[in-house]
Amino acid sequence: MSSTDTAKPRPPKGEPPVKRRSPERPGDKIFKGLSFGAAMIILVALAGVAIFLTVEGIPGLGASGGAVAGEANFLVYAGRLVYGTLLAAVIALIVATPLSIGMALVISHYAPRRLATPLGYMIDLLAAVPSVVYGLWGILFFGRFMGDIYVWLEANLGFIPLFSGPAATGGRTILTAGLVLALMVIPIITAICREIFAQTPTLHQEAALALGATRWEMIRYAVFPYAKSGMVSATMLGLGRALGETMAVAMVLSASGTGVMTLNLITTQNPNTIAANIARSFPEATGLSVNVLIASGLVLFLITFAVNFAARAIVARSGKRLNA
Amino acid sequence: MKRSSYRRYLVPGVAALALTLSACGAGNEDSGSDADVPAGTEELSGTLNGAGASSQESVQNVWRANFQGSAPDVTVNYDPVGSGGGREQFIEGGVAFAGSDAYLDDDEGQLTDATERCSGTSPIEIPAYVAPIAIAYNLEGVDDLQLSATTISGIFNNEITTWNDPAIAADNPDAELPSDTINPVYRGDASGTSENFTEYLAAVGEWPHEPSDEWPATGEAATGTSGVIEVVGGTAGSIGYADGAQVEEAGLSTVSVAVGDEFVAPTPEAAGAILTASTPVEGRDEVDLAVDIDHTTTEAGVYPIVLASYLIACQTYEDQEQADLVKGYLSYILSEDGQEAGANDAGAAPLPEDLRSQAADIVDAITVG
Amino acid sequence: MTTLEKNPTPTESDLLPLTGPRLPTYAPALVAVAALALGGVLWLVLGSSVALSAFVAAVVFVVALPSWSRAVEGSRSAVDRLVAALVWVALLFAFVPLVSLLWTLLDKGLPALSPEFFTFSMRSVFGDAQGGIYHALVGTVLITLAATLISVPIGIFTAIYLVEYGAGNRVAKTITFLVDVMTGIPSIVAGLFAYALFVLFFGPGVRMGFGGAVALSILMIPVVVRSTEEMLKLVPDELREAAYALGVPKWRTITKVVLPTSMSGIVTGVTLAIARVIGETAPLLIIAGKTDSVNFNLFDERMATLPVFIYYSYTQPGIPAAPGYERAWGAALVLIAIVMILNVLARLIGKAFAPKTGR
Amino acid sequence: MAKSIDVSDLDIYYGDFLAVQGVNMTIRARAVTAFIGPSGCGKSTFLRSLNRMHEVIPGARVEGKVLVDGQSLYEPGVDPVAVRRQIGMVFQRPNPFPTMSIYDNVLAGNRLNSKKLKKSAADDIVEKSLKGANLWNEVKDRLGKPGMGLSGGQQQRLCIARAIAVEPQVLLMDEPCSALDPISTAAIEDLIHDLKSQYTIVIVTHNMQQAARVSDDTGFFNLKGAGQPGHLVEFNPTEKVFANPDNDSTEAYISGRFG
Repeated sequence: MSSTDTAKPRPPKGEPPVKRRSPERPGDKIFKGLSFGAAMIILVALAGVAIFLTVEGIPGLGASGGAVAGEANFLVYAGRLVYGTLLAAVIALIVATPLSIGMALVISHYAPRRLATPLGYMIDLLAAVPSVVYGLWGILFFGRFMGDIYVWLEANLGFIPLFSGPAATGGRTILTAGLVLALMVIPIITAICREIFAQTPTLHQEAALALGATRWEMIRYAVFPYAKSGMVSATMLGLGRALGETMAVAMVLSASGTGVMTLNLITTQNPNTIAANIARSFPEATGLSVNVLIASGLVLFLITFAVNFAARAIVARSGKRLNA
Repeated sequence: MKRSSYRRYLVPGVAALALTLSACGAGNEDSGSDADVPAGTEELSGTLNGAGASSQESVQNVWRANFQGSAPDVTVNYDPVGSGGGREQFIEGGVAFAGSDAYLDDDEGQLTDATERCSGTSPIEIPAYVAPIAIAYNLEGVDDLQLSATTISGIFNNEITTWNDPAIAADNPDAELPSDTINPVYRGDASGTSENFTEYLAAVGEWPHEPSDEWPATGEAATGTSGVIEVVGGTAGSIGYADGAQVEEAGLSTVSVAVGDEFVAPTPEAAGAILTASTPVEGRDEVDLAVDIDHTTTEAGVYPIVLASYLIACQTYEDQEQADLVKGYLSYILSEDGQEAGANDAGAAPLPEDLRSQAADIVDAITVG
Repeated sequence: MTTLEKNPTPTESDLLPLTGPRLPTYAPALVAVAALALGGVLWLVLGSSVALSAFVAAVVFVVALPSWSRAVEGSRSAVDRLVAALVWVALLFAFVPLVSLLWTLLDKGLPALSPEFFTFSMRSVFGDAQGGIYHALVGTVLITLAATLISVPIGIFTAIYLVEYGAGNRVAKTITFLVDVMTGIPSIVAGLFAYALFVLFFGPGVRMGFGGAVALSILMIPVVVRSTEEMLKLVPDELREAAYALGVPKWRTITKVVLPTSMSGIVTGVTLAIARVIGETAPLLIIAGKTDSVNFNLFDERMATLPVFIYYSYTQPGIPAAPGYERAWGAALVLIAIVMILNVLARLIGKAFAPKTGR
Repeated sequence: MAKSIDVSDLDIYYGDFLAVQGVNMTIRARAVTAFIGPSGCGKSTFLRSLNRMHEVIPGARVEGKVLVDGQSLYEPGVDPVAVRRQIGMVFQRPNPFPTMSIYDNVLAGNRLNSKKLKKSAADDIVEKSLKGANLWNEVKDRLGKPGMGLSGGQQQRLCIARAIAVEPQVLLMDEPCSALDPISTAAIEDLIHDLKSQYTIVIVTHNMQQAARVSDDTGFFNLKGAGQPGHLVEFNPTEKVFANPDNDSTEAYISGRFG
């Protein structure tokens, strides 16, 4: 494309002053070079990350024994961690998505404007609360609070495998971690959903209302169809954040090594997540264990990438459909 | 958009930033302290980096504070990255000294690597921080729990699951034990505390697992010493093991452990006493004071579950400044004042006098090479 | 009209009342109060836990109001009321923990704050001696500033390339794809990468603030690119064409027309990106390390930062532990305050730079 | 089915701002009533107050009475949803639901009201409504296609079909032709003429010829002055308004000497 964009009328031959007449042209070239260079830096940086992860991670793929925390091989090791990572993220999403959509609706459609604006500000602020703060709160306050609930759950709903216990009275379970993650992604999903809801064309909303729709019917007929793809991608972005979150989980979750694969959400025996496992094990890791950890980082990278990519793809596809 | 409006925001911003930066040093950083340190410390300057066991963090804080107090131009850093990380960084030359809960060995070739790092001379290893590993518990109405080694390993291996188990009752004839479930708490992250505790269990209890820095059995996992204390303190019926000084600080009840015919509480003195009762590791250079802790000792007044954490350094450094700093800092640690400060402010067991002077001599011989 | 045949009872339709029976306007409030009262009874009289009582109250509210509405107003209104009740309850449920978080932070963090807390470092501080976060503040400011200086030009220029030059060609598509990939890099992986990179140049055990800035940049660049790209896309093509028609070269069109038009959005995006990375812990833990003393040099030695300070103050609180925890809460409060100030600043700057429309 | 509307002393506010003041009129059943007047004089606002659509805008409220066949729209017990169900509306710009097909667009209102609609009944309604909107012949072969795929005029007629599918008694049209070309406009005007036999139609238009062509009664709205609320200047049969208006300013506006 460089030929088309920078193509400029050639100055007539043998007339040097003409060249001097257009001092902007070099500026154009430099500016384009700068912006292209910046884009290339991203390429190089990403290539660097990818090469680093692969080179350092590959030796870990064949590890066995102590380096993979006593698991049979890397696949089993990573599999358990992936299980925990996904479980925590799924819990987070199951809780966060409906709450976020509800909150976003309140802000965009239900609350009076005087309330909606500060609510919106607050959500934006909460989206920027550092994860280490969530971790601190989760461990010193929320976990203990949840501990009592787990005892109750075990006593009253223990017949459900999810709550069969024995309950972790300290509350540092995968469920607590999932709930803290949910809190962390709620502001993200809410903020995006709110934007999308607010962008729903008034025309369509009025069309529905003029047909005699109740507020909810209007939302269902005019807002949700329009916002569907955006809601999905918001959720996926939230999922991406939940998957990669490190410190909050590392601080809140009581998991040993690679954790256990269980659906029991309230015990002291918990699955572990990839990111938390890296943060927790990296300091004591030597030799091959480091490679194993980096390889697990590669796995996490691939998962989050897949999620992000899926989100973008959904948005792109529906964007095309709407414009068609 | 007019240019002036950019400037309107830019100028005060830059000015504010410049002000902040020019304000410079922290309010407390120029104050000296009156700690007694070996002569010549005041002239030292530079940065000394150490890294390693988190168990040493609190005692290192005390030592660093006192040392920096009398050497204002020196900054000593100690990254509590963990023993493994500390040893690795030391071998790679990233730090001048390391703290490690286990002495160097050649299972992974680390002793050889360390010798190589120290220009071919044996690395110095000093058990500078010896502290009891206390078994903390949270059980209302029971203050002085006494347990034998077999019972402890039974509890932590999930064989003894309720507090009124006959085995516990036998050790505590006078206590009123409830029928609550025992919740054993362990370190979920790899740690020297787990390693030393499992060594003890394997040596004296009926413990089916190998000693390891990764906890082999089940229970509730917690991260770090503070995590264990947190969980034990917050969960009724739980029992866990953690650094004695911090357990005591947190106000948790501790178990007195059976040694011979008596039960010994986890005090620094009782823990320090084990160094004399233990045997040096064979085949080490004379600067390498690594010892094999004898957990089976029956000597009176010795607490058998201890964490012996080493300071690892070189005999020679290529850099004059580094050599001086290491020498100065370690000399202070091994001085009587340093030992006293460690005991008073961090709950570390003072080294037995003969060991201390031996170590001080070794450190005195650190040279530039 | 044909409709008359289709509709069996046209007169009924004609008389379709506008004034169907409706619940009084105070109905939601009444039900809410009743539900809360029930929850209160459960909690205070029957001794249920707070959580259970609140849950019961919420369920009662969500069930009772629509049921009443169904009996009086019919099913469509009932569904409408059900959804309204649900979204408000969702708001409450999500806000209670968030408010609790902020409250806990204020409650535990405020006592730690004092002039000394901001001007002292932790050098030579142990036990309950007065220490402070000055060193961590300095580190956080310097590292974040450096990360911003790296990320913003790269990010904005990349966005310019994508929108103004690339516009759909294969290179631009690839870059867009890669930026998406980059948003997926877990922060800890960014830290590991920065560490590996700096070990290549400076040897093992390297710790420097600049490394942290590089790690943060990797997290920050995609955010800046994304937001800037969106903002540039919003600039109508008519503006660009108007500039071209005046004979303005492309790069001047970009710097004089496109960028100023979207400046408020870009500034907001950048500030939010800063707020996003200023709280990152994991990468700084690995590459910037930990120290107790003030360090102004980004390129030498360890540098303390607020998130790392919080993390270590919690995990290694020292003996006794209470002052350590207090400092952790205090620092967390300060960190959040910084993030919030940045957010508010972003909005103000956004407003200040926004093209004046005269409205 | 059509109903007449009586408006008395109606004031419309946005927050504290009085937008329209003191409107009195009677809109006859089975007739077309047109509102004309300069921009910003409150025609659309007034129109939207007839089915309580103005309430969509936060802060909007009304004082005075609007009676539809004797039933007040602003009684405390009145459900705006029921009001809009019976008083349909067509907007300035065509706004078919972008995610729905032509078929679903027509049925959107019916689907809201009855849970189950038999396929045959639904087909009937779609055909009848599209025929009613003079669109059937153009779209009968592509009912499953998106409504957004139609031309602007077709989209607007689709919106009319959607509005009449729920069999309202009044149809409000807010400048329904302003976004359309002359041919589409003519089609809509024809349609309005046809619909008049069954519906009460109220239309806001900027086009005086259009008002003259389609309406039976015409109301002229104007501002009392800059910053003042809009008000109804004159309300009379269309022929009278255009031939011999009561008010001078009406005549000035119609003859283009306004201002």
